[in-house]
Amino acid sequence: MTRLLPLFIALPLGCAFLVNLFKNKKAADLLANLCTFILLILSLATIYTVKAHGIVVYKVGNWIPPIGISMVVDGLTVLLLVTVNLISFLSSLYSIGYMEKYTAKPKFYSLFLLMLTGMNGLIVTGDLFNMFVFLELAGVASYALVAFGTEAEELEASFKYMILSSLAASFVLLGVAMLYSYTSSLNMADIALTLAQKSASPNVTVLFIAVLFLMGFGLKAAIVPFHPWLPDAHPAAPAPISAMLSGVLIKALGIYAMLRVFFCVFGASPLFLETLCILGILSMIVGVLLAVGQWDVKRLLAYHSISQIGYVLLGIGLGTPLGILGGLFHLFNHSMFKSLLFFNSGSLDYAAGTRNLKEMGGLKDAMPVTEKTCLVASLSISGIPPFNGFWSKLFIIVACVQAKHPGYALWAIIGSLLTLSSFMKVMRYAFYGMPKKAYASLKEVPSSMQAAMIILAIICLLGGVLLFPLFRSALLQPAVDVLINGKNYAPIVFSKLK
Amino acid sequence: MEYITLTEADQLIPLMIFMIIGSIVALEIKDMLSSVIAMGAVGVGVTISFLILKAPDLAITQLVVEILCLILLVRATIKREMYFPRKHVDYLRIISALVLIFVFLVFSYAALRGLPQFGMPIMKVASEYISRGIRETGATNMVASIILDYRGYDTLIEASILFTAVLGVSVVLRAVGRIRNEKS
Amino acid sequence: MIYFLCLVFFCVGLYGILVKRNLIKIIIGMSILDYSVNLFLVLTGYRMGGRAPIYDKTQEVKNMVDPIPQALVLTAIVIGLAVLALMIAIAVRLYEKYGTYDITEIRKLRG
Amino acid sequence: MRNPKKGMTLIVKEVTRLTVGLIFLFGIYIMLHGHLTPGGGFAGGVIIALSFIHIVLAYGGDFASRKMNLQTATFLESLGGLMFLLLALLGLIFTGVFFLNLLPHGTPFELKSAGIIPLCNIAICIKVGAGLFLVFILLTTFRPGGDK
Repeated sequence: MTRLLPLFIALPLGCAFLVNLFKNKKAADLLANLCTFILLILSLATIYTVKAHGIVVYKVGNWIPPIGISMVVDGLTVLLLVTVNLISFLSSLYSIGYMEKYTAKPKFYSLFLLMLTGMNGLIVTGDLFNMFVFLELAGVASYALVAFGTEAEELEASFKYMILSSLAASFVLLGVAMLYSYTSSLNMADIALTLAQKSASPNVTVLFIAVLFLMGFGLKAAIVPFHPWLPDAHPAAPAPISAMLSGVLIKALGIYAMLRVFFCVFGASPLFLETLCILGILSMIVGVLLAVGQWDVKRLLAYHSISQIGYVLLGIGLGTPLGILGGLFHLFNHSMFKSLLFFNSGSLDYAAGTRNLKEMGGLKDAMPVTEKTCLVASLSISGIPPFNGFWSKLFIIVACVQAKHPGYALWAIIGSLLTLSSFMKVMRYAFYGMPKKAYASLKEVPSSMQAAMIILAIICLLGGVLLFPLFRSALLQPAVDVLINGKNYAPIVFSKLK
Repeated sequence: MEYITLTEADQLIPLMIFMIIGSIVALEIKDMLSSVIAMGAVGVGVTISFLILKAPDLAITQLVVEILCLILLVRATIKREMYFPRKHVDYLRIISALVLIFVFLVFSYAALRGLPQFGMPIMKVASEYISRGIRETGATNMVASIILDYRGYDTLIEASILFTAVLGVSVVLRAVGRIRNEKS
Repeated sequence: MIYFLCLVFFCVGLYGILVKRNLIKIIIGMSILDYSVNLFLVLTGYRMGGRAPIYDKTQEVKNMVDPIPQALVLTAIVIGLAVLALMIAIAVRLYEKYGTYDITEIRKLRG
Repeated sequence: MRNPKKGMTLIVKEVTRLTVGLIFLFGIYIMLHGHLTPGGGFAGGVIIALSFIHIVLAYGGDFASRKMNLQTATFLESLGGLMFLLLALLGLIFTGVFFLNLLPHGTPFELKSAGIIPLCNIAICIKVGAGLFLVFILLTTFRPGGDK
């Protein structure tokens, strides 16, 4: 398995180069889906590898890490890998039907796979500059994908996204440059050791670098003061890409990179955790308040992404094992239900030709699959008991109370209620109510799109299973351990090299 | 005969000031073509500073990239309407940007003092490259041995980014984006 | 001092991005930002009285400058070029749709 | 050449004819000696792309697109990318190490040395040259689609 680790990057990259040469749409469908399916299997296999061998370090080019680049797979990496590859497989499945509406399908798949390469590479890498390069790869591919429809609004959203996102990348690069000057190394484990030796108390230089990273990754994750690009960019993209962007891209590029750098390299200081909590609550409330007034389905969903990211940050910012468990589990769950919701909105757009809730109505009979899956996802995102969203929110709220922050818990509950109200609006206007005459002849969407939605709905329904001890020890608990014992990251990596 | 030797810092500071002024000109000047050309001057300034800093690889690359950027930017600006009606200037935006920049600079001034002094890098990893590089990779150009051997993985991804961007350009500039079926 | 000037250079680019309303000016600001970060990286790797990191047949080379930042900057220059090309393409396409590069005229979406 | 109305004046065309070959050769030199002297695949690729762009600027778009059309450029670009990836994968296939420099290193200071580094340079050069030329051609030949 260790030898197969480079395939996470090499396979999608090679397929992306190949797909671009294809003229035939069917062949492109087949190759892209095969590629994402193999990656899904590989990512599931990493669960067992990490369980059996602990943390895995792979030396690229056989150079010992401070000299060469390393890939590091630990619990957190595995959680993200599984999430990203699961969503990407389902998105590519969904694209078979959905992308028939656009031209240049092979190019779409090529860009899709390049974005996937960027995310996989960023998650797996153990080198700071390498992380920046993958950040840009995923970023550049997503700018092009947001503008894929070449309508005026899409181009505008893409330009705005591109400017803010490149700014974020510049901040990250400046941070890497200063950190290199300060520690003379680029390997994350090595930097962590050097920083720990240099000084116990954080000085101005380290603080400044930390702020640069926080701004860079915060822009990528669309945390509230840095959010203005998200509600434009995510709705503008084609539906499978919206699902990827909201479901995994902001998490891999923003949250994961931030957690990795702050917990494993700088060491999580109380100041940082406090900042995370406050940013989390701000995102949670502002996002949901902005969402309530929206009538465009995809825009509404995009605002909810900001709000749900707030929950993840709040959970992790508490710093307690329970809070981190809740935060990471919510990260996984949010990927599932938000992707499902974007698939639903894509299906509505595909069938009814509009994204405006006021123009829809009574689609329940015409589109039973979309209606049922949308109901599951809506209940899940609002935190209604049997679904996965409930468990993670419950954990976060309980952790807030345990950590003696009942105020935070109150805000989380308020946010959840507002979410529920806004999704009741979606269900009411889109599916129930008076059927409109214009939509009398509507048909359900193609089967590949239905399949993707049904699989995600089942995951949402059974998501709580992951909390059973057997599954929890495989997927969630190792990830939590990585964050709690962030200081041990460097010693473990170096012990594996010996 | 005595020569007055200028240290690199002495050469760089005027050059930096030239670049800062050049970039302000590039941003503030009204005529678009002049603005693009001012940016070209800044790029040449960067090239010269790379030469002073003993980075010939970068100087070559920066120069050719600069030429290409200029050609692309001139293509984008030429023959296009550049008339901007004078609207009210958004003072709030300018002031908030300036305040942000001021805070950033003050903070960074304090932070920069913690870094090693200019001209004295720590070179923990780099000295290993220099002492072993020629034996281990066989390349005499250390930069080439780093970008293509020690850190070749980065370069692979970097090349893919360029590929992505080219693909993105061809996607964005395609004539028809969506297939519409006009049924309704 | 030199580092600080380099960051002033960075801030000029930042100012361009935040304040300007012409798409091309924003693109220029973005590339100024790239230049300054690249320059900063190379500055951190410079060694007093150093030599270029290339071995020579005729003489023994001591006191080379740090080659790593140069390798990183080479990568960063390419990335900057790639992003710039994509930005110009989108700006040109936007011009075709709206007939202007003014960002205040291009405002269908609200923030 | 055939259509004197296209492109720039005669003087420019004649000078271009003389210099383009030199620029192209210089690009190839830079690329091949990337591991010995400053330069490398990327700079070489950009110079080669510039030499083609030079022709387009002097003679107008139609002339160059006859010589090197979009399909070829796209194909070359993907080919360069695949070549580079394949060089990286060679190590994985034969020894199980991604990106291993497994060819003999040879004697330093000679053109044929440093294992896979020159080969990587060639792959990058093909890819960059084709890609940047493609960008330029796309931007030049882009005509507004009509709907405003």
